[in-house]
Amino acid sequence: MTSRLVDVKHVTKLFADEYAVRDVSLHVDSGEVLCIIGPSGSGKSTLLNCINCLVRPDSGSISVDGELIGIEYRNGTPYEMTERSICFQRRKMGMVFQQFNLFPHMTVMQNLCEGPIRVLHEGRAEAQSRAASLLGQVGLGDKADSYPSELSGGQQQRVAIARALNMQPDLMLFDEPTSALDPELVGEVLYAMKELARTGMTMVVVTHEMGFAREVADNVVFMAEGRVIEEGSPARVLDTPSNPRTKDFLSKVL
Amino acid sequence: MTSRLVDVKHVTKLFADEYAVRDVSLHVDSGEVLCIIGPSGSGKSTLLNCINCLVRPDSGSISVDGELIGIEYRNGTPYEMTERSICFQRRKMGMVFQQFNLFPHMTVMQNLCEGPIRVLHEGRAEAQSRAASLLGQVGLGDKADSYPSELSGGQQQRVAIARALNMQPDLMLFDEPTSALDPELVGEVLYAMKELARTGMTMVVVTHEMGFAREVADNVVFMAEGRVIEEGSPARVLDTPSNPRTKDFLSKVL
Amino acid sequence: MNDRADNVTAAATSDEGGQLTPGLVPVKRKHPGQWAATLVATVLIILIAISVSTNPGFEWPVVGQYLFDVRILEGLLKTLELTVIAMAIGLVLGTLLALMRLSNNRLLNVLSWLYIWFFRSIPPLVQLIFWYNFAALYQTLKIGIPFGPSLLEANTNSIISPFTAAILGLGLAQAAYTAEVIRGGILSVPRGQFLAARAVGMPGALIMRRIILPQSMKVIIPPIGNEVISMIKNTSLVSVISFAELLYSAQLIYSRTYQTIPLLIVACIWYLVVVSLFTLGQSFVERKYRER
Amino acid sequence: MNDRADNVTAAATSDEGGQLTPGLVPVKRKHPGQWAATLVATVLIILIAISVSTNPGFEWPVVGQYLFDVRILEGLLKTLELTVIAMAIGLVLGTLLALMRLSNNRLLNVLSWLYIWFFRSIPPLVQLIFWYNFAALYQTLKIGIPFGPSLLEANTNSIISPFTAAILGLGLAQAAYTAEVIRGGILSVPRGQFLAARAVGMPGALIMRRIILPQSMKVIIPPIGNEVISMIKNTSLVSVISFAELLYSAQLIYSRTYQTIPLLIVACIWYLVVVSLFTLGQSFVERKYRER
Amino acid sequence: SNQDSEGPSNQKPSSTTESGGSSNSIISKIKTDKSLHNKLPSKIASSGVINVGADPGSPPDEYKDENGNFAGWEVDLAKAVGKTMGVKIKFTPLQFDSLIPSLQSKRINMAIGQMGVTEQRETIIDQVAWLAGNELFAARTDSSLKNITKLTQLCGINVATTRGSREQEFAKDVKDKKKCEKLNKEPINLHVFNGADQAAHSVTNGRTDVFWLGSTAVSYFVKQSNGKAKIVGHYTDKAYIGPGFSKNSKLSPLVKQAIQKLIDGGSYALLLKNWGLKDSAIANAQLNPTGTPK
Ligand SMILES: Nc1ncnc2c1ncn2[C@@H]1O[C@H](COP(=O)(O)OP(=O)(O)OP(=O)(O)O)[C@@H](O)[C@H]1O
Ligand SMILES: Nc1ncnc2c1ncn2[C@@H]1O[C@H](COP(=O)(O)OP(=O)(O)OP(=O)(O)O)[C@@H](O)[C@H]1O
Ligand SMILES: [Mg+2]
Ligand SMILES: [Mg+2]
Repeated sequence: MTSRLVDVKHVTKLFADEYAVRDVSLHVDSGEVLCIIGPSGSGKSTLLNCINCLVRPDSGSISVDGELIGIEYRNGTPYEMTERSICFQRRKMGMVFQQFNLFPHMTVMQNLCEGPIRVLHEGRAEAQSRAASLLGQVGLGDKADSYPSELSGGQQQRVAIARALNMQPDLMLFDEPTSALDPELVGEVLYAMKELARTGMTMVVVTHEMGFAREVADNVVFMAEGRVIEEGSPARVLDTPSNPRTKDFLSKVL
Repeated sequence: MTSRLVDVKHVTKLFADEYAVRDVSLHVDSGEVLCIIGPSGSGKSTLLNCINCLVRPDSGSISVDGELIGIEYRNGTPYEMTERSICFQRRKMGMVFQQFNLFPHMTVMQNLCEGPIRVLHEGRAEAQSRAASLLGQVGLGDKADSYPSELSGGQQQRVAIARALNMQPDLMLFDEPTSALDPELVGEVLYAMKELARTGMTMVVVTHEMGFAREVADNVVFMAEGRVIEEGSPARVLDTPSNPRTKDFLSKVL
Repeated sequence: MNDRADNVTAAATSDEGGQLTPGLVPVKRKHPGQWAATLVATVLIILIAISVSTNPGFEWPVVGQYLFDVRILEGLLKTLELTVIAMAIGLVLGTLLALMRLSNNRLLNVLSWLYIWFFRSIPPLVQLIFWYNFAALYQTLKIGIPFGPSLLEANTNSIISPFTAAILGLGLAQAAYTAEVIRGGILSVPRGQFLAARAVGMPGALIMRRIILPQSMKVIIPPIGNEVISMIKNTSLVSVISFAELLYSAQLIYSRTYQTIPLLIVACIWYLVVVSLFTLGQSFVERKYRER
Repeated sequence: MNDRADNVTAAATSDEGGQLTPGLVPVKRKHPGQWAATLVATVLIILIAISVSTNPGFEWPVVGQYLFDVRILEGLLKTLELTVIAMAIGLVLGTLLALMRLSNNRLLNVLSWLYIWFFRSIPPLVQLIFWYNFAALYQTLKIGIPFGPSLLEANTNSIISPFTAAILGLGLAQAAYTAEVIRGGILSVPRGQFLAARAVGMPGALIMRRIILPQSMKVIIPPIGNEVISMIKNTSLVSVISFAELLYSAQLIYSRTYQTIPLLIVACIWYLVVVSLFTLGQSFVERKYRER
Repeated sequence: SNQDSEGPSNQKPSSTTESGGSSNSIISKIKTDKSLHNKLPSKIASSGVINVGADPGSPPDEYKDENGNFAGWEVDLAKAVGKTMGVKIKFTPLQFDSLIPSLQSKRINMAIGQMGVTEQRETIIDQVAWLAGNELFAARTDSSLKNITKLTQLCGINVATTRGSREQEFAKDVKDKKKCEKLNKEPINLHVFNGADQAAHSVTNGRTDVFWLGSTAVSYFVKQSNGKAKIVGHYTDKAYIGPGFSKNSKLSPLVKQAIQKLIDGGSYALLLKNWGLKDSAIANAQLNPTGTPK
């Protein structure tokens, strides 16, 4: 019944002759949550960035909702898309970064509405009312007029999530959303993400929070050295890893 | 048999009329490891900074090895010391920061030797040979000529520890030394710290790593809102906390 | 261990606003030296002020006489006008050049580099003379096919008025300097901001305008302040092509009356006023951008 | 779920250097427009070069005749000398002023502010005239007790030579601009660096010299580059006190021979050479400081 | 910059009180010569304006008066020439550096600026001689210098002049021929300033000992100095001064004829008298007088 929302096929990316991502294939069905785990430098961020084409793969294809990302066919030949066309495709995908990356010169409300108003050309009133309700959902209804610098890390990250959601994406990408947070602030962000997963949002989450992966993920992917080493249900990958590298990694992190 | 190395008495520090540290007293014996835990903003860093006088307390006294820090008596009256005199006192205390704060324009070796040569006026050969052996101890014997930007976070933090140790301090202060690290890099830094504790170094460690506290600390202090709320052996504070705030905090972090 | 736990619990049990046990309060360091120095400095400044105001060489009555002279005021206006327009050109063109310098397009890159190299090298005096007398070299400006027929033709002198020449000479050079400053500013914005804006689907131009440039202001403003203040005074170079701004207006008067010093003081007073007002405005804008 | 796990395991089991399954490889975007534009730009530049080199108005033979004229070369030397010395004064005094501006000492703060305000406001031309003509205002320089007897007395003109006046006029003003740039640079170094250096027991001066200033270079160099290039050309202002640097040497010649344009070109060629060499050096230093 | 445009009359010359009427009334009485007017180049004839570039920084040759209008004896002569030709004179203030390029770019038809006539300059531009100037020396009132008539008297002292002046060449001549060395004296220490005001100023404040320039400028300075400076000698090597034109200009011979007309008609003498320059008057206007040195 579920349909394939994200389809990654044989994606490879090199940085200066070093493989960052190496022949990775995976897919995410609509409404599923995929967690990607793995050691530092294993290419998790690069893969995520390939999905919304912040990084262009060297080879391989990624399609979201059946549409090829960053590639267009002309006369049967695949061509790289212009940056401008990719902008349109990115609007369907929300992204949350490790370092929040809120716009520091804008209030929370302005952060949330910048995209909808300037990019989607929505009306201000419409964008703001949706923003207000999203802020309410992540528990920050009273912070609309604060500046990012006035918020704690956990609050900032929840604003970042709301900002991405206010673009009404089909898919949410998270790159270690909690790893820049103080331990006691991690909980509130994970809670917001769990709530989001419950609403049926399709999510790809790079994370080191094994508890979260176990609880929320439909699938877990373990990457190392740019490759997918192991994939499966959280219970299988996290509790009975078959690959020695997975075992080694989990023993360090858990 | 052990002697009091650090003695903090009724230290209070306000930032703009807000208490950052509020009437805190504690002491550390020579060779002991004290871990300070507590939520964000509870004044842990401020307290640590007071010990080596990076922050001057508004009232209260701190003595290290029997010597008052930042205060000198003249005709029986306590006066604030000049910054220059405090420089001399700081040389007895090594400090490791959350953000490593290595000097990015210097090689690892230069980072380690800058203090001994420029501040302690040691000979270059002497400082370098000790630096080399310290780098070996933290497992970075081959990185002497690397620049900080070429090292991973965990390696940088170990360099920071070696840099502090190369000043041959009586006391080491750590301010969340692992919280800016990727989870799998945490282990190597904690290992270096454990090794250091085993050599009998007196340490004050602000940390969120409860496992480390439990294993290495002689005493654990829980702070909240600038005060010491609870203090005692790791087992007592971490496993059977008496104060509800401690319980609440530990429930979030563990 | 127990004694510790006990004595701390006592402190912990005292309520929120509870009495603090007063610790040692060291006597704050006095800075008698600083007070003495302040006194000396103040006295010195007063002495200089007295010396300056009583020295007959400064001819204060003459200063007073010319301070609000209509020629001086007209010159001041010209100075302001030139500064504003040339700086505007410098900022717009400079931003463009900075973006070209930072773009991945090799051609734009090289062109921008060439422009900055050339216009920073040629003294503004020469540029002014050159633009003013462009006609000596090219009597008519033609738009047309190289070596072929020309489509549009116009007398150079009629197109390049003295004012145009002044604006070109000052503005084009300023753009080269400004480009370097803005480039530095753009590079100072964390890359994450760019990525975040991209991830929201913003196209490049919008990212620059809404996200990167506003944030680079913090770094850009102080050196641009320097540039504006330089420009206020550099406008005096246009006197070479018959444009009488503030300083040249003063020079025209003293070259007749030989009251050099007082008239230079008149000019300086106005420069001080203008620069002070500008600095005030700058620190206001700076604070606004530094706040967040 | 199983089909997934399977197909991935297959990939995972292939060894380190194992064959990659080739994915879709899109055709890279061509930029025919860019090539065309490059061509057009190159042709345009060549056309301009031809036009410039064949235009009789530029009088290239005269340019050639004077390019290595001893007066021009002497002027060039003076320009370099003045630039180096004035810039050295500007850097040293500017660093001092920046540190004063950033110090907690209120007095130093205010003094530095006053200095920067004053010396940025007064046009360098006026400062040059003022220093040169200091003697008109104060015939003797005395060091002594205010209103009391003087201890040391000397004729002003004998102390302030034209060279001294030139150096004072250019260097003191430069210090004010440089101070602002350096202040920005110091503020750009993360506070953690300062704390870390303090924690190692380094005293303030050492921290500045070894830790903060080297790191602020990255931010300081581009605007200081601007300042140096400005200075190279601003030295021409000293002509007002009869000091013949490069541009004035050219002016002296053409005011005799009336060959204005070719002699200005001679000056420009040298300016281009000097600025190019400097820019080269700057980008070299810049790269060194940006590396880490 | 349009306010610099002026008709041939409507204001008084600033610094004269001698008989003969104001410069403007003298100029207004000058009759237009139709034949000259008819010979004007078509552009000037159709616009009825001659554009004159003038460096207004050298009184009393050309400067801006209290009202910001052009004044000076060269300005008066230019206006008189305009009246003779039946065209208006439009003055454009230009510093020396852009005078020659502006002639070459045809921005201006004629340049005035106490321009000495030399052979070398004649190869670049046309010059019409309209005055034969000499040079004066001025020093501070308390100076011990007096009766300077020979350049060797300047050996070893600080002398101020302006760039482009003949004085620069004379001093070089003394130096080249080692005239001072032969007298066992130091050479002339020449300071070449950008403008007369700066050169004069260096004398009043003691930087230099002697201000050496064309008689018109020096005597004007002494008059303005309120007794701070005095004339200490003169050097009578008469040399022509006159307006400049682009090389082989159609206008320069006409201006020569106009000057000759003014000389013949007497208004030339009246105008010069107004500025106290009777002694420097010439009898024959010349275009590119050959054989003028320096
Ligand atoms: N922009 C880039 N330029 C060059 N190399 C890069 C770039 N981005 C990533 N890399 C390299 O690609 C490899 C994979 O990096 P990536 O950031 O994707 O790993 P990661 O799994 O996200 O690690 P982390 O957990 O540290 O974020 C690394 O070796 C990294 O150094
Ligand atoms: N330099 C400062 N100026 C003003 N307020 C400060 C300063 N440093 C700390 N504070 C304030 O003092 C309080 C205690 O801060 P401190 O950094 O000591 O907490 P902490 O326990 O170290 O927190 P964290 O776990 O986030 O590091 C906070 O409210 C903080 O905002
Ligand atoms: Mg990553
Ligand atoms: Mg802290």
